[in-house]
Amino acid sequence: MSSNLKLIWNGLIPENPIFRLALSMCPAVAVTTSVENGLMLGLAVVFVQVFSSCTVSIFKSFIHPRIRIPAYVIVIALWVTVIDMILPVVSPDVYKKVELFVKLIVVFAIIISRLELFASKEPLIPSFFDGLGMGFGFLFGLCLIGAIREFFGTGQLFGYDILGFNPLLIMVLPAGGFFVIGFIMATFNWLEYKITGKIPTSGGAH
Amino acid sequence: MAGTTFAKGGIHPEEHKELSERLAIEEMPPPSQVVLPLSMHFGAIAQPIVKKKQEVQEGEVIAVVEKALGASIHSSVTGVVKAIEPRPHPTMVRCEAVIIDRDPSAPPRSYEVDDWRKLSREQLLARIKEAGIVGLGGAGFPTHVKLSPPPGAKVDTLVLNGAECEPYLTTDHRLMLEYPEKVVEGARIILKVLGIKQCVIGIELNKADAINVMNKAAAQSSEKDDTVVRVQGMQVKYPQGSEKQLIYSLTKRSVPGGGLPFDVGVIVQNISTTMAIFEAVSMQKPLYEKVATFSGRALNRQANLKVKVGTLLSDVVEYLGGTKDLVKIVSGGPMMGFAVSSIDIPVTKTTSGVLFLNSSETDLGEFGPCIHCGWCMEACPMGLSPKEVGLYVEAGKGHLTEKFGIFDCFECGCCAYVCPAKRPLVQFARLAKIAIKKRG
Amino acid sequence: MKEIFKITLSLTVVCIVASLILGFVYAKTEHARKLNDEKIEQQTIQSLLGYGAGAKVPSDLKVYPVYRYVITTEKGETVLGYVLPIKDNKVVLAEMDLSGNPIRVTPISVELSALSDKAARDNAINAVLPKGSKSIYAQTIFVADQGGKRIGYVVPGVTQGFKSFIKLMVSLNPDFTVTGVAVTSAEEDPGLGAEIQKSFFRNQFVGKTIDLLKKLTVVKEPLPPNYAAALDPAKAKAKGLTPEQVKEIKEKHLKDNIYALTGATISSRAMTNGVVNTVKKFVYRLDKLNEAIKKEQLSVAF
Amino acid sequence: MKLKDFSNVALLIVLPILLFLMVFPALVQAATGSGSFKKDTEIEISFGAPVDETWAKDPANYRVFQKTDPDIEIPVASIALNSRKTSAILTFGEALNLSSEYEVQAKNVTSDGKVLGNVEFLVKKSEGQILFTIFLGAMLINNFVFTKYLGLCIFFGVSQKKETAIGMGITFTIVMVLSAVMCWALLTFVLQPLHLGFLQIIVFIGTVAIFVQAVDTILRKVNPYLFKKLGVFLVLIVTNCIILAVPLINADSGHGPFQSLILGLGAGLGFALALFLMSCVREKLELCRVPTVFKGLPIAFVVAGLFALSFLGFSGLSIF
Amino acid sequence: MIPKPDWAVSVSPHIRKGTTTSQIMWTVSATLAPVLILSIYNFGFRSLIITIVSVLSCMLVEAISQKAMGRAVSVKDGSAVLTGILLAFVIPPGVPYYLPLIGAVAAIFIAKELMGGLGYNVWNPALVGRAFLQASFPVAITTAWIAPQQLAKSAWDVFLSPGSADAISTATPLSVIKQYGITALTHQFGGLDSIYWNFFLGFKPGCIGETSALLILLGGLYLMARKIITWHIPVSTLVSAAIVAWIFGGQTWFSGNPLVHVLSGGLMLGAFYMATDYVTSPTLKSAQLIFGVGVGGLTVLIRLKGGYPEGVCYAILLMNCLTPAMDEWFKPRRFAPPKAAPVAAAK
Repeated sequence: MSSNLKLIWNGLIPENPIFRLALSMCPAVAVTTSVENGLMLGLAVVFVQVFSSCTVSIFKSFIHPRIRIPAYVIVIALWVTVIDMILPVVSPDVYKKVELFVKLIVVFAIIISRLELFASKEPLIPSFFDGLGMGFGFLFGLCLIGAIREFFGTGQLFGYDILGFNPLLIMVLPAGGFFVIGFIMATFNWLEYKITGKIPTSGGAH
Repeated sequence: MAGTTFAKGGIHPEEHKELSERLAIEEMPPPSQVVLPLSMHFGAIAQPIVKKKQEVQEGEVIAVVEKALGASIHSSVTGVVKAIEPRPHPTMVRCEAVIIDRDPSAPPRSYEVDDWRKLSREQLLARIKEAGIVGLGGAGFPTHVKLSPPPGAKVDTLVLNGAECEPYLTTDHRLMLEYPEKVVEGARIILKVLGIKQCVIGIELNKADAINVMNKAAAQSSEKDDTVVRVQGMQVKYPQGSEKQLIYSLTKRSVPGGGLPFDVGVIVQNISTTMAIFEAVSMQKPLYEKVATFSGRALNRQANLKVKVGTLLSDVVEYLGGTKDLVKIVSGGPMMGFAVSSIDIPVTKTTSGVLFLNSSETDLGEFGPCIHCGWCMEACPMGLSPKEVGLYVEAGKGHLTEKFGIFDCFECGCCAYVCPAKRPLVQFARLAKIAIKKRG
Repeated sequence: MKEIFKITLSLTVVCIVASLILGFVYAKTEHARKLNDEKIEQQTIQSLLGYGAGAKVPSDLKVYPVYRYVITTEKGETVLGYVLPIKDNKVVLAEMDLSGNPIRVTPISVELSALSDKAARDNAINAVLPKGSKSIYAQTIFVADQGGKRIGYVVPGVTQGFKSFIKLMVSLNPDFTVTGVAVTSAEEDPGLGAEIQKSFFRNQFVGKTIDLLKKLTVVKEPLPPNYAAALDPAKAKAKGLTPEQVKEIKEKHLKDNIYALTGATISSRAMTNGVVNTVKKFVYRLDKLNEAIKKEQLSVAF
Repeated sequence: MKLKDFSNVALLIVLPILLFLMVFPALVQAATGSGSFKKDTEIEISFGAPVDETWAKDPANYRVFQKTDPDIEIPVASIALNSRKTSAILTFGEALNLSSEYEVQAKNVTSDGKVLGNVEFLVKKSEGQILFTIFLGAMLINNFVFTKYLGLCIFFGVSQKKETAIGMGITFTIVMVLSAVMCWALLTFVLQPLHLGFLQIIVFIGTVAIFVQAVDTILRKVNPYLFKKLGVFLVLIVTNCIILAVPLINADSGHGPFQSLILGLGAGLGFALALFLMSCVREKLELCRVPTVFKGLPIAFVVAGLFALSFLGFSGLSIF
Repeated sequence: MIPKPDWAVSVSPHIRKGTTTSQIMWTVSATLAPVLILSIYNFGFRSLIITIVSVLSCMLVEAISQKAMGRAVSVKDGSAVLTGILLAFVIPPGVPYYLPLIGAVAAIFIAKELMGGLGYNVWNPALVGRAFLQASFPVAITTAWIAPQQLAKSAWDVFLSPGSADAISTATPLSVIKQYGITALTHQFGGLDSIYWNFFLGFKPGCIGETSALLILLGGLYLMARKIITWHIPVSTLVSAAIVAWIFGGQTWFSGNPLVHVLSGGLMLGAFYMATDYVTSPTLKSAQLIFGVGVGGLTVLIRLKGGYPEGVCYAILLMNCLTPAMDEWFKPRRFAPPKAAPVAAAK
């Protein structure tokens, strides 16, 4: 497996930003009442993460270390504003539902932490793939939660009626979102325990 | 007469005193062999000064504590030292003990009474020390030390503990009934030693006869000097006899946590100790006999026995006609006493009673999770939170319990008594203390 | 010193580059975004008029907005002002007093399409009003015109729902019979009041004439199952109901009151009141407006 | 770290704000002196002097309409006069829209048989009521953590210990209130006049970052002791969604300076409350026999879910 | 010498008070039996079946989750049974039979066993179950009421034909108040006197176990006499609810009808059986008073101003949120604590 693919895989499962690193969980509960919302915000995050990673990687020698955090914030805010302008043109309906959180991507800890930990040290290509991996990991997390909540909450998937009734409406409410994430995290822990035999310690949140 | 009581908490366990409270003190014939452990109480382990096969007299000193805090041990029979070897011990599992085979032909030693009022304070103290007297209520703190408070302390009151709030136990009750004069005289000796004038004897109201008798005795002897001995009835409530609770109940003074009674001008003595002091001072009789309650429904015959220190429980049981359905032996009261694993242990100076409990009297079930009913917090006389301590200890965080004031806990057992989940809260408290001390 | 200069420079460059990119993207997307907003509104109106998803909108169908303003004149009187599109793509401001008597008509020099932006419209109106008078925007209604004939109206309304306001739109045909109801925003309880957005509830209003509406109430009886199926196109299809059957069932229940949503009577009643009040107010005003147009002999576009 | 330090800081900052909150509605009320909503079908108006009962009880003397619907009169169903005859409650047959403005016109107001003239009353929710609604909404009803899911990272990150939770809560509330007002000022005086609304995000996050940096620097110099207590949290605050969400919401709903401040305060206190409650539960959870796979964050999420379930009780709560 | 027996060597104290956890649970459950019987009389055998389903599923869920988590199975201690009964008692009698099963999963698994089992939960399990159902099946929970037979038929008919699911579905007094105001109550349930009387006896539509103030009161008094609960929480809850209802419940201030609020809905059941849950209420009496005031006040606040006709469930859950904090704030007053503060061990 090439190292680039490994970077993507790494972001997808072993260091999944939501379930393993426990970073940027606000949107994980907030927008995941349906797969579509999760997908849209996930794509936005992929976009911002990839572009910010690349930007920072390219200009890393130019950015003075003492101002790196403000510089990163500006870079991220730049790409967030860009996607915030593009999304409503592409998909106005969904944008309405995830609008606030698209703007809030600026403060998603996952993005700035990848810039700090990876992109500021590595060359362009790996940074690109790392950004892609983290972005997809985020996307995957959002879609998984979204799918579970949409299916159990409304009996639908991607807006298509599957069951024809609402099995457990609570799933689309705030409480249900918290429960679902808690249970998915526990499942991840359990899988790790089954595979590695080690008792897992869930990551600290920031 | 409404009795006084302590500030908060407390419980009303079933008394079970009816088993033995009407039985007069009975002298048990000396056993053929006594086992005198070298550690009987608080303080250093005594060093034997006798050798194997050496002949000893009743009342002869056989072991002493030279330098450290402690009290000497006297032989309780006349006979020959058979061995000095480790034997089962009530609290220490095994402990070095002097074993003496009694000489059946030797007559019991007799003592003369002389007037203690002639003696000086120092002479009185010396006699108490010679007799090896320790506090007979519980831990057994050497009495001569206790009666020499540090120079700074301003003691003004002697409190005699006649509460006997532990269920089953009737020793002090019987002593007060049968030897009221000895108790009151003992109190006056202590007053003289301390150089104070005032003594309060606290007695629970369930011992109305004892209150009567003691009142009379106190009144009768009052003309002999200018000291005041007063009897105060107290409500029937456990742990009325605990030092801090007793002091508050009788004087409304609170001993602060980590403090001692003389911080508030009080010295507390137990009824049995007071009587032993009287005997030691006016008869020069060392402490080698002990009145103890032998009770519990597993015993065929209950009794308040005067036994020689060092008598094995097995001999006592035999004397009292054996047991049936015995599930637990408790040395001391059922609330604070400790269960013993063997019947081959001796009666010591601090044994105030031994209970032989059958399955209906004690509960051996397993404990469950805390349901936060809060009954333990209501029962705790010190205002602590036993349930929290228990939860912390169970979670392996016993070292964090100091905030609950765990060192104020004197392990009275009220919390565990009321706990519906049968949690061993006293044990948790002990573990918590150990954990804190370990962390330093 | 050199270091600080370097830092400042690099941060400045970062900022300048960022603003340049942003400005560029903003310029590129701004127009598209506005168009999109309008498109959503257009779609709602079209679907209310019966041209929902998939249906082809006739080329001669035109939807004209009519903006209503409340104007306080320089003398302190309150009058109504309607921004009316007239023939040849021109716009006038028609003022009338509260009982509907026309006061004056002022032409506005801005094109109708430019008026959809509220700020631009306010400016245009204030420009033609005498000094000292104030105008407050009140409402926009839409008039649909096909081949020079009015074929319907779309009226927005608002009503106090269970939790917050329910914004709705009602479409009417020229006889003031309801042809459609849409909920544009609501925050009712999911699973309960939020069901007002479902077609089986909204479509209960369709077909009700103004006379029926005036006495319309809410009943707490369960919705008859076949009526429910007929009201929901997807369900009707699933149940295999032919369009004729659907029509028949709907006609049978036409005079029924509104069946309340189970467990959400308050939302149902709020919605019903909202629709009825919106229509009643609109009919009252349109009457006055039509009279005024006649009196002033305006050649309105619709 | 002692709770006392925190509470002192909290008192210094929060008390004036609360005082202001209490006094402000009264000021506003006194300044306008107009009618007010009693319930959704009632309006109360007060006259300067006692009025004649026969005049006051006649519905024909009143004209009530919604500000935007001056042509459509709302019929008055009944009128009740208070005992001193200085204020009247008008009852209507239909429910009023409490978030819009109404006008009540009373013609020929008669007092002691003398006609005093016409009076107009503007009826709308008082500023105090609006502020209170915003405050309660941000703090409890739509608690940012439990119903809007904002600030979760920090929420789960610093809710393990009560002391850190309280410290964070207080620091956050202070920064929140100040930055909300600052962002409002920037938006109103800089961005909107220059038509730079699209730069919102960059400007707001920049403001917050600079502000936090400034507080950090000042505190370090002026009060190193306090800095030691609060410094840790200051850095974290920049990555908290709420700090950015509140200015964005303020900008979106066109809040004024006071409304921005109150939303910031409500959001901050709501976050502090959530943090505090969560930390209490999590400290308790430390003693619980939680299944191994749920230890740590999973159970924290379940607990947050249970909190959210409880906070559902506030949904739909409207005091006014 | 007597042969050495295998003595029990356990820690002091060696005697215990008789009451045990399971005795408490079973006693509380037993006092609810009359309520259930009245419910069967009122709403038919449906309420019995729902209660049985609820109890059995709670026991089953508890057993399964304890097995899965490797704990000792302690179904017999009666806590799951009590939760099951209470869960059934706070849902309407007309709900589908699978509802209590789902509620049991939320109550026992999520609210109790995940947190560590009996004694460790922060929220009242039965109420979490109820809130979970309310959020998941809002229609069923808000509409599945059955009119008590007493209102519909003569008492004799009731004996002949125990109620069935198709009995008249109706609205509870509280939903009538919420929708039409308190005056509308008299249209549906007769004059105020008969309202008080019927509500007190328990002839009103409502959840299975909440209708009869009388039987709950009797049960509660029995529990107080047995010293299983104390007066603090029930009394402070009811009094504060009454006061808040009196102040804010009417057209003007201080004109509300406190009695209707106290007697309707689940306030009685909540005050005596839910809020008094040892595990989820504060331990100290002073804290309990505040807890009760909070429950009563929030209940009426939600009823009058909130989004639901009934507020007891959420009021108790909200106060449960505060319980850990209150347990921190309210510590028992120590007897003679050390004079000088001990040197902080934390250093």
